[in-house]
Amino acid sequence: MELTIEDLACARGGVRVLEGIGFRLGAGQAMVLRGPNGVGKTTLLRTVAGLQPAVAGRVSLPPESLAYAGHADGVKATLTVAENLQFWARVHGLRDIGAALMAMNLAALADRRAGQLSAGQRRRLGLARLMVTGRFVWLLDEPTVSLDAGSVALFAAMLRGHLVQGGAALIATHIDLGLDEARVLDLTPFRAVSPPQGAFDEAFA
Amino acid sequence: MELTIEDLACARGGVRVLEGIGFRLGAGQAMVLRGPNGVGKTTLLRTVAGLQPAVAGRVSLPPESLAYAGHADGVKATLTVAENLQFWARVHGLRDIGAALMAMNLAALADRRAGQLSAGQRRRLGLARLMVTGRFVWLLDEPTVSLDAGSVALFAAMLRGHLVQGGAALIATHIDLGLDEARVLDLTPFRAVSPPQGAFDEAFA
Amino acid sequence: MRALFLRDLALAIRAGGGFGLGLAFFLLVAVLMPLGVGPDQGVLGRIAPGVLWVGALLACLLSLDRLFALDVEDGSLDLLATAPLPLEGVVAAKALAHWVVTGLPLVLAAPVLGLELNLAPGGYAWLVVSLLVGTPALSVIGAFGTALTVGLKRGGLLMSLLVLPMYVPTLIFGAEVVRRGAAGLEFGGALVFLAAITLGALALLPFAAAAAIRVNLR
Amino acid sequence: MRALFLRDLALAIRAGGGFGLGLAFFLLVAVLMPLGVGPDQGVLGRIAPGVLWVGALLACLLSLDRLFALDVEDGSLDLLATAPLPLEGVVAAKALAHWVVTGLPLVLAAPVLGLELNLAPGGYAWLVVSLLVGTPALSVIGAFGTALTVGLKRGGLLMSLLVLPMYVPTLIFGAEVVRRGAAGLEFGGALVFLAAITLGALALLPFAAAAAIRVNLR
Amino acid sequence: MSIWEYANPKKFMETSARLLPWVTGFAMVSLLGGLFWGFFLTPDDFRQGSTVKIIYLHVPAAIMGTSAWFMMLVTSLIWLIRRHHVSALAAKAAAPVGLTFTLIGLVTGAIWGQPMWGTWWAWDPRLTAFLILGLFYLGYIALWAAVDDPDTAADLTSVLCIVGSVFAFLSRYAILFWNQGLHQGASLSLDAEENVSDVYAWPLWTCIAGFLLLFVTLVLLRTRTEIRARRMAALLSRERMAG
Amino acid sequence: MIPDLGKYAGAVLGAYGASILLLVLLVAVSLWQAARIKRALAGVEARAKAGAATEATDA
Ligand code: HEM
Ligand SMILES: Nc1ncnc2c1ncn2[C@@H]1O[C@H](COP(=O)(O)OP(=O)(O)OP(=O)(O)O)[C@@H](O)[C@H]1O
Ligand SMILES: Nc1ncnc2c1ncn2[C@@H]1O[C@H](COP(=O)(O)OP(=O)(O)OP(=O)(O)O)[C@@H](O)[C@H]1O
Ligand SMILES: [Mg+2]
Ligand SMILES: [Mg+2]
Repeated sequence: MELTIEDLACARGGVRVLEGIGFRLGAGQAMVLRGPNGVGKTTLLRTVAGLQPAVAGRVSLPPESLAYAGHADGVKATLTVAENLQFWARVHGLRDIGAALMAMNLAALADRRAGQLSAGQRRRLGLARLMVTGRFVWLLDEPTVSLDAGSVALFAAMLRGHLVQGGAALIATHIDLGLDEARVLDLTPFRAVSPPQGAFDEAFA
Repeated sequence: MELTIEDLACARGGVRVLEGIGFRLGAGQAMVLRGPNGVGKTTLLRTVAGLQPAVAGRVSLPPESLAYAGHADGVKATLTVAENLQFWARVHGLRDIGAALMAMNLAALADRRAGQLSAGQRRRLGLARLMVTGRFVWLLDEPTVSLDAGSVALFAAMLRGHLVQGGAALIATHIDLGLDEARVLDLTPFRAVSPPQGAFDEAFA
Repeated sequence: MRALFLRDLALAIRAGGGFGLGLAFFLLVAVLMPLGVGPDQGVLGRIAPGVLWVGALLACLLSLDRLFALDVEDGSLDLLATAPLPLEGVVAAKALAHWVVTGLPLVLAAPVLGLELNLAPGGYAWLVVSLLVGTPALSVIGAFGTALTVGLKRGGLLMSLLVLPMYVPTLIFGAEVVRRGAAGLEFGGALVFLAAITLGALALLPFAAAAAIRVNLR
Repeated sequence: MRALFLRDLALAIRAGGGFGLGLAFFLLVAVLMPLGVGPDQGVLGRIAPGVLWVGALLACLLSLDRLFALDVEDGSLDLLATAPLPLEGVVAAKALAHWVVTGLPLVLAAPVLGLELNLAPGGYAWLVVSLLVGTPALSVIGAFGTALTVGLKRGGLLMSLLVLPMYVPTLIFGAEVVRRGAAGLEFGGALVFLAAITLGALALLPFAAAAAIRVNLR
Repeated sequence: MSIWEYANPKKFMETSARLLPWVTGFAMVSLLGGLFWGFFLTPDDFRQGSTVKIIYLHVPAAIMGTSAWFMMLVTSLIWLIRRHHVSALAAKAAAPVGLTFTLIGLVTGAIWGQPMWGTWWAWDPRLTAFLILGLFYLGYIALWAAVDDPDTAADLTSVLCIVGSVFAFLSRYAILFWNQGLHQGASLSLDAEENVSDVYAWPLWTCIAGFLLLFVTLVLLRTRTEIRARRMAALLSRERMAG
Repeated sequence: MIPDLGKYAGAVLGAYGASILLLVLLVAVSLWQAARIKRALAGVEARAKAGAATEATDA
């Protein structure tokens, strides 16, 4: 159970944004991606998740082992909180959503329609979804947006539980999660250098 | 130029969430709204903005003097950054967008299509819009979501400039903006207590 | 208001050729009908006015779908509601932009499709006139229907259900003008009714639509 | 996959009566046509098969609109793409749910509308059969069209433009079956073609649609 | 005591509980009595034959189909202006009843048209407006069902109701503006010449009263249901807030 | 019992049949909904009362 990234380059909208990234993430490890807005954190996460192809380099990890959580939560407004979780649990072949509800303190909201949640409550639901995927590598893009301090702590606890069970996590964030054990990777040095101009085929990077 | 709120109660989805809120916000003042997820910050801001009616109490302020910035940015993906700003400037009867571009460090991105921005860049554009409204009271709902530390500082500087010019701001946020001069209002004590049960016409609270 | 109108035009054009698409759909409906009905020239010519008008109507309807929905999703409508424009003006500007992008091209393209459907020669001029007079009503009525359903996900179908009945009078009189025109009969009455419906809709519905939007923003 | 199918059904039903709306639209189109064409019973009866099929087609089309779009907007499709379901299965499940919500009610309601349009008595059975055989193709083809346009705002109209031509064969053969059935002619050939189109679409298009979605997610 | 006190849900529940048995009784008697009288005890018309018996269904149903919309218009306006919830709920409760009456009017009219006009449908202004009214009922019900927040739904449907009134008005009065239609003019006007003969008029009036009372009964019953449903939703959401 | 309806029997009986069917449906649905909601509300109210009672004893 290990995520290995070698000399990865990724592009967004046909333009190379990051290159030369390499690291490994073993069981029980977490890594925080940092860097100013627009450096390419989201792009990197989507590439690792396989949602977009890598321009160069390799991402290797066992098949069906990662769960992605992006800016959007994938929450259906007309289903209740419990139904939303149940759906994702079933898709991943699991049944039990009790632990996930407890972990993000959603038990009281279980029968509420997701459309009637506040921004932070909705985000908690999005994060609880990770628990019902049964996947080992979590890719998280700014997971704590809209969360209050208490919920951030809940999330950190959930994440620690995941790591203790042999999981791994790759997290892009601008704020401090209070995860001291996590390694930090600043993406600024991996910015793609703009290719020399003039050559015609460069346009097709 | 003063925003006065008296004994305000607001509801969401037909259920009262907050009540008994009262404060005044004069020129040059800022107030930060705090409280756990779901306490009703967004609801309060929308009520003050006039987007939903107050259940009880009064909001008084001079007409056409506030600008609202919610969770969504109102940014059109197919227009460029400059076009987006220009549109809002025209709607508010202004012309110049240079200052706004400078304030949020968007000059380099001015000709980029807004759909090609990263989450944080997009948010910067959403905030720059406030500068072209020419309004005095800013209502901001979690303005710094997705912003990196540098951009948060930019935003704080822009906000200070606004206050110095006699503006005011009401800000819901979970993180520290570094605005020491701002008053803080915790909404937790204003949670609506459930009304007494029994009488049949209470059904329509 | 002018800014809003221009922005909506720009958006429609950039989002993959707004102009072309309404038109193309009109064309498709006009082509599908004979395919479904079979290639009998006499029958075709007789149903041509109706088919053309139904096509125009559906083309309008489909493109209306997201007249306000996109602005709600990305928060623009909240911001417009707090902007110094009256919401009635917003509705009017958006409906006008919709008409320019959808209705106007239909008017211009209609004669070609008339040919394709074997419309009687006398009908062409009146086809254009009736569309010119009638399509603005379609845009405004549509704006009202969209305003009613703006908060709802998958509101598209509900919107159609609300809007189509309101389109019926325009359809009846529009097709009547063309049919009578094509047959060389007197049709002043129908044309007057058509114009009256359009004027009435233009005068009243922006207010109803603005009211509905205010309710839906809550 | 079953979970996805059930979820889509639940979503369609909760979003304000998904079942009813597709149907209502079918009804509306079938009502509008005679309005536009005028009240000549003979002409109506002759064009009834075509009109009914075009109505079914448009009802499908309108409700297709946001088959994947909602899932893209709220990020569900990203998540489904990384889930252990094959994307082809996702497409198939969603198309099936769409058919149950839209196609099936059309099949059941068609006879009533046939009555309303003055269809010849012999045609009813074959109207139902042809819709039953043909509408699954409409859902799958539609799923493919939506998959192609899924990333685009205002993709609805473009989608219609892409999908309608692919609907043409189904329309032609479907209407042909009804017309010949109503006239008491032999129609086995048309029915076989109709079935062949449906089977072909069911077998191939989920793969094409999944490929298109993968590209659009980038 | 002001009349508006009846708009208080509690007061309304009390009053309607007392009224309901009486109205139900009168409705049953007049409806069944009127239909029996009309169907069994009146002679055939010399021109229309036995089809004249359809009048006892068609005319009351058509009249109540449009009247129900006017009633909804009034209650919607009361809701918009004075924000009495019961008023909005009464409009919601009336819609399915009005839709059913409209459907009966359409169906019986169509069946009647076949022998009388030689066609079961014509695009005459009154018929068209009536059909559109039926579609408006559908849209109105669908809109209520589609919106979550009850007050929002009430506001939106009220706006729709106002717009739809144009067609209810045309169903009833189009006959005054257009004369080219196939459809009957006012046959029950007080102006004696156009009047149907007394043999038919009395049972017809009884049937109209029967349909009206049935409408009142059903609207009262359904409004009570809506109020209860609304109270239940409020209690449930309160439970959630406490828990 | 049934009067002689002549050649229009089908039309007249059809009209009466269809109308009565629709009316019966409407009445049945209304009564059924009324009963269902009444029962459900009674349940919720009982729960609410029980909740209020325990709260009172707690205090
Ligand atoms: C589909 C066919 C028909 C429809 C939709 C229809 C609809 C209507 C409507 C909307 C009204 C007016 C209700 C009001 O006052 O608000 C009405 C009344 C009436 N209809 Fe029909 N009708 C149809 C066919 C017929 C036929 C075939 C006859 C008789 C030959 C007929 C006889 C009458 C009469 C006598 C009245 C009462 C007129 C008055 O007092 O204003 N209808 N119908
Ligand atoms: N449509 C709705 N129907 C019913 N209740 C709702 C609805 N929308 C929100 N709520 C509830 O209203 C309360 C207030 O929500 P609001 O969005 O104002 O909270 P908030 O303070 O902004 O929270 P956050 O920090 O998470 O953004 C929450 O408890 C929420 O669950
Ligand atoms: N569709 C696109 N076409 C071209 N460039 C794009 C597109 N989308 C994003 N970009 C650019 O690619 C770069 C990387 O974007 P990305 O979203 O990965 O940044 P990020 O590190 O996640 O930033 P943030 O912290 O703001 O979320 C940015 O500079 C952005 O402007
Ligand atoms: Mg990002
Ligand atoms: Mg909030």
